[in-house]
Amino acid sequence: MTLIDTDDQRDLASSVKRFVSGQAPMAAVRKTIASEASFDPDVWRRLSQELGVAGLPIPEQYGGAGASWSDLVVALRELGSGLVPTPVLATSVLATGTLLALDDEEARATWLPRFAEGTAVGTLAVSEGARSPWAVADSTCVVEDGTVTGTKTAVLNAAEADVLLVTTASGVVLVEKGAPGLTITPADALDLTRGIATVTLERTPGRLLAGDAAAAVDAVADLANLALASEQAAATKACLDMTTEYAKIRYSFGQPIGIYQGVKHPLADIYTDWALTDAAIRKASESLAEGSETASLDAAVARHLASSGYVEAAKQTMLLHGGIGFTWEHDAHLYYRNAITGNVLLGGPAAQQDRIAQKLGV
Amino acid sequence: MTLIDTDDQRDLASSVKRFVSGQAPMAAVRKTIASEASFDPDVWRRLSQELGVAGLPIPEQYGGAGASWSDLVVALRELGSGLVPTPVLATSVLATGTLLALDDEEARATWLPRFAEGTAVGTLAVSEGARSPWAVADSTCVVEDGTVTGTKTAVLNAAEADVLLVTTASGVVLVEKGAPGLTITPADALDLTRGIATVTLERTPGRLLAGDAAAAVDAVADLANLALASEQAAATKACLDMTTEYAKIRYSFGQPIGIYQGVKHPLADIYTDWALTDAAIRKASESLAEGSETASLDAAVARHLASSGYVEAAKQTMLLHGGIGFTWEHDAHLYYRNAITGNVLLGGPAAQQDRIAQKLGV
Amino acid sequence: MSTDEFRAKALAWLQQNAKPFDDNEPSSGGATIEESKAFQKGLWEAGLAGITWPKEYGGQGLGTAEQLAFNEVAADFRMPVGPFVIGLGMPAPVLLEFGTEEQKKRHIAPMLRGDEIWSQLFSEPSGGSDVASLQTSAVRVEDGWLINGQKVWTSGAQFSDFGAVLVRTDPTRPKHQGITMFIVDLHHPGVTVRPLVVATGDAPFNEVFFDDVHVPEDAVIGEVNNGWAVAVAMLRYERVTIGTGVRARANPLGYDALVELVRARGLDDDPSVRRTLAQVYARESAMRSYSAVLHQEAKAGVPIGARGSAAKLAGATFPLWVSDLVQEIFGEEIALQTRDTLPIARSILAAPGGATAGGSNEIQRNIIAERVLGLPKDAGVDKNVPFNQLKLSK
Amino acid sequence: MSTDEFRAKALAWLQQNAKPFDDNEPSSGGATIEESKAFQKGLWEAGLAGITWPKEYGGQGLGTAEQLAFNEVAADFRMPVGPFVIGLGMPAPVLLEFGTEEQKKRHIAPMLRGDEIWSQLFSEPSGGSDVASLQTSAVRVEDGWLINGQKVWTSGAQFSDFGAVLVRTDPTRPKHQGITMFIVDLHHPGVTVRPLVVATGDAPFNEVFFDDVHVPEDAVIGEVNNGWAVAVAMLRYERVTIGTGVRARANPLGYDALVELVRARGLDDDPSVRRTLAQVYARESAMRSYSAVLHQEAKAGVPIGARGSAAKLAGATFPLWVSDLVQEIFGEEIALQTRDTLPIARSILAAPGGATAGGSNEIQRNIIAERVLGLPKDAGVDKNVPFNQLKLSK
Repeated sequence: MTLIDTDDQRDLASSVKRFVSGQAPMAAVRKTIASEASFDPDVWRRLSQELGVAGLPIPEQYGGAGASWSDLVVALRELGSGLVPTPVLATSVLATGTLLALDDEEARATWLPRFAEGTAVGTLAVSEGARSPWAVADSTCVVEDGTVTGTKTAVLNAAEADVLLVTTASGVVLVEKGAPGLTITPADALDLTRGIATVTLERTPGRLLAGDAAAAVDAVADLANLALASEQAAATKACLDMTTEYAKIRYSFGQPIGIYQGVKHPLADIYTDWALTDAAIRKASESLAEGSETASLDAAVARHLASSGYVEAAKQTMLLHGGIGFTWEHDAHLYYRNAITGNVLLGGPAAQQDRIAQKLGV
Repeated sequence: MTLIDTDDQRDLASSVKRFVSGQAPMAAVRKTIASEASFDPDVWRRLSQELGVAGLPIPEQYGGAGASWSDLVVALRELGSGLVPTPVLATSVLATGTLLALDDEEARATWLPRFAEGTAVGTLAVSEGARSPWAVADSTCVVEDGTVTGTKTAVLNAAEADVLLVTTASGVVLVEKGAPGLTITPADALDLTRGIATVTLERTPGRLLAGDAAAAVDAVADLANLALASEQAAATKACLDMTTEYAKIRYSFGQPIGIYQGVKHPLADIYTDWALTDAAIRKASESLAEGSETASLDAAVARHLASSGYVEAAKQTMLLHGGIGFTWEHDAHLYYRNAITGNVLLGGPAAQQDRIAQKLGV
Repeated sequence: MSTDEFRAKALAWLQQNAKPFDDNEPSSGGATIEESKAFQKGLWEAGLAGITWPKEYGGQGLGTAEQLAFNEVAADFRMPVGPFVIGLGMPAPVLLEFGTEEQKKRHIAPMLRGDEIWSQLFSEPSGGSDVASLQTSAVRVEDGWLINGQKVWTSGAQFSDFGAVLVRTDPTRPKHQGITMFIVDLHHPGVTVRPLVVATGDAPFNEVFFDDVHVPEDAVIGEVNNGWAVAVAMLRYERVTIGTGVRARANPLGYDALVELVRARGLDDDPSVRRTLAQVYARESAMRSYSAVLHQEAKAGVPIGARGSAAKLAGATFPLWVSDLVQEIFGEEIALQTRDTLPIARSILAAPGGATAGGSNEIQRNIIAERVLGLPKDAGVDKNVPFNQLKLSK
Repeated sequence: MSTDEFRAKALAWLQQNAKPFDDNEPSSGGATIEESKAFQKGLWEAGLAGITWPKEYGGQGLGTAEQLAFNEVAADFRMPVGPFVIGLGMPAPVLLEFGTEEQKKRHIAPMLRGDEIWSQLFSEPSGGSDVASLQTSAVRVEDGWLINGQKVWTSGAQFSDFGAVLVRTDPTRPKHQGITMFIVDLHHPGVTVRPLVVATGDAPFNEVFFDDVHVPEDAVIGEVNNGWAVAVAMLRYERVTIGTGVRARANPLGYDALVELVRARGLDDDPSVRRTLAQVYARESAMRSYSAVLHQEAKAGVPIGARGSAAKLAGATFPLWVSDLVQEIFGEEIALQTRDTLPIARSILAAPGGATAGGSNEIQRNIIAERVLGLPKDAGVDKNVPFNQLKLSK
């Protein structure tokens, strides 16, 4: 099991990094935030077409790169570090992961090529509230006469999605954009870099997909955990770097604040937690790529550590920047908003711990 | 509601403080620890007879001082600060509190005068394991034909007790020292300053006392919470003072370690938590003395804060003393052992939080 | 008039002129500046403003007993005096302590009467907790001084008439020794007030820019280059102001608000949620008890010293701690900012700012360690160096 | 011999001479010193000791590949080499790096053969993490030096033959510049070794007193007054030694041990206990992954630098954190120290000592902040002051 990036992964990372600093730096992110859109379609199209990010986990037969999930993890690291708003989590992880884990060739053949080229956005509508973030067997969404009725919360990029995969007690239903009875209500999301919406379906036509929905969603939960963890750990590092740099140039009482142990020690703790988290993500990434039997466990561990560590790091970033870190102009709050959202999305802290315990067989 | 010591309480505090530094300083405590006994009977007798500590909460008609529980709290503060091994918690809080809350005049008349003069040790045998620390209605101890059968854990000063009040599903049973079928097995206690034992009763003769056992034990739980909290907060302050003094005289890299924020800040946090806890204890003490309807809640709050704060303070005391704090010779480990024991005795952290929630009516 | 009579008078006036406090209403009031001014004027006319201050400057010349009686009675009313809290809480007592006879005559009564609103302008972008490193400068000109520079985190500057502004008047002296406090007319054309948007999206503070702002010689409070002593006095008053608690119900991260939402969701059956609530209640309750202890000690003449910093630290870390707990309890609802959870999310975002206002947590910890516990002070590298030779933030 | 052949040889010898590792047995071995010496001699005779060290000093003169092959194979065996870990791990490589030809000839081979046991004596009671403030002194006498003073926290001194002792040889120079490292015969009558009882009641370390201990001129390792450089090199070797993990099952505060006790009590039904275990597992697992990452990076030639301090800090804070959690899980059982919970209680008591050994958590945090993150170093007040003018602990 190799826990350090391959040469190819290093190349991929630097391409994405270059792209982010050139095409989606924080100034551009703020422009997107100020706009109506939840991401810049041009950025997403170019990320997909020029760098092939969207298609990394999509098999070649469907127009993707046929790379491994650990390659996508590398790309997510760079995107997460810069808080780049994209539908990568919704499309390339949740929707793609679901289609790959189910057994519906028609859906795969129709949608995966469009996902890969960045011309369609997909998402998974799974949550039914904080206590039921991965609702399948216990879903209250009902399938009847080729239609689906129910409500889904916290659906990523629902407003922009061309296709929604809706979990129900009968299985996963594919619903297309603009279908009758489909209402998408964008949330007043805390995170300014993610589009999140509530989706209600009222006898909305949809096609029940072939395959074991419960197993597919369980597999997608692993992918989501790993993907989120990768974004979060990278954003944690960005917070750490930003605060470290600030501590070197900000003077207080005649010295850079980074000389004081009151600043040094929390930063050292954040570094240490980040280093452990980064290692856990590498482990999980390899476990998933190798199909190891501890893959689910490792992914949940990575997510648990990444989510809680990021919240702490982002909070400390605000605090250690003092007043400046509390201004709208400073990026600290963008990270803190993103950190909290990532912590509670697709299963909050307790749900993550429960999943670890379940996968441990406790 | 007055939250600062009265003049009488200040006098009491300084008498006990003087007694502790003269008659039971740490050197004497270590002698007791090295002996077979779990406390020095002479110290206890003199504390009771010369200072009246044992009888503080005992009504005058039974030979006590008829003072309030808040006066005992003041005395416990000084004893707790010096880790003085005495049966005060067992006798003056648990046994006395139980007898006062029940309705058995004979038991009161027989035992309270002896408790007050320090010639008899009493205790309450209530716990049936970590998950059932206040077993009454759910007790597995059985009363039959004037005998009691069952097992009680973590009984304070059982080995020295002249009388044990044993909770059973039928009520509280009074068992005297040496009764047939009574077996007391001293625990290899983590805390070197408390005698703790497991008590097994095998058809042991005992008298079922009159009064509502469940209500009495609930009332005693409040007293125990307040008493333990008072000892713990005082010991916390002792740890803080000890570490602060050390930080002033211990030099590292040419400066006293107390100049480094890595030492200053944890000590400031301990001070802050202690200050809040001390205030909470004062509030609980007054609530109990006034019979306020929030008395149970306030006592549980005080205990919860005191227990967790003491564990942290004692741990930091060991850590901030470096290698020296890890030696047997240093007192830090005596406090840490006492802190952990107080944290888990008579209901651990979760039980304390559950009690707060229950009393809040959540 | 006896204290009891005074209390009765105050109660009668408040019942007539103020709305009783309602725990279930948001605390932010919503009175206009004009309404506030009118209310303050009424208070003064009723003999309820400047209770302990000398009559010659517009005060009532009464004692602490009357002040405490008023505080007690007033606690039950919502008084729209927000715009005056800073002026009467900080510059006014400082003027009484350090001001010239003329300054006191000129300003105290108008403040009490609601005619003058004041701000305090100390903080600068490059300063943070190190207030004395301020760079806004005043140079001597004919007939006074010319001020240039920038202040930040100024509350109420947008509707203030005057500011107590801390300025560097001699950069060749060590940092604490070249500072002067001025009274500045904020309506001066060289003063620009700009709202400062914070993490929550609100703009509760301002940035204030000084561009060749001329002030006369008699605008100095205290002495030239002795402004730090004046500022320290004012910060002491500030700490008293900050220490005054907000009602629990008003805090979305407090127990009362949380338990209501927990019950509405039926989460009160969940043992871990119950335990979390218990912990929140315990700490919040202890914070209240500690405030009460300090109050009673102050009344009893026990010096509080720097122990207020422990209350400040506890108050600042509390919402930061609860911020994590509510994510566990309410999960994705926090991220969605529903009607119920929006106040929580905003409080989470505001918590780091609250921790920073009035000195960071690190500064509070230093104060507790040094002044309460008596640990040695860091020698410091900037005490005796001329200011213009110090390293400063850009 | 190819690496594979070497691996096969090592495996064959170990299968013959060592017991396989059993996760369910306590790790503390229990071999006598004589058994350890015999085992070490056997290892050497089989060509498995000093694998990468020069043949001329008794080593095998092989490469890293062979060393790694041996480590891999040996991980599955319980080898009673405890008494030699320090000597071969620290003084021996330091002698190879800094020693004279004679010193190497005299000591390396006997260590490898199991004939000489060595200790490392740096720490002093007044020093703590500030090792360079050591006060044990050596003064020049005819034919050598006379050592007086006290060392502490010395492992294995009671059965050691030699010690690498750090001593102040010139108190008029700044602290780092007047230190020399000596080889001291611990059987010298002026050396007194006294067991040091720690918080748990065990005595895993010693205090060592030097009372007019004479050492010859050629007992100096490296150069006179250049001992700090030698010590830094040795501490670097120490960090490698400490980093080598103990098997998880052996740690009573680790997940494996805890889950067993939880199951035995049926507490695995309790959601909050399950969540606690999940957190413990997560952090422990991440610590293992981080070690693996550092290992793989080292193999790949990526410099580890001071990142080992993060592993040390995580390893030190882990049991301190779990100490609190087990009190919640097992309640009064911890205080009663039952057969099951005694190891937990002892580990709780040992955790602060473990955090202190090899540099306190505060020192590790400084190292991470300064050497990994590049934050500015505290100027320090003691760098250039003559040692005898410094303030020291009593």
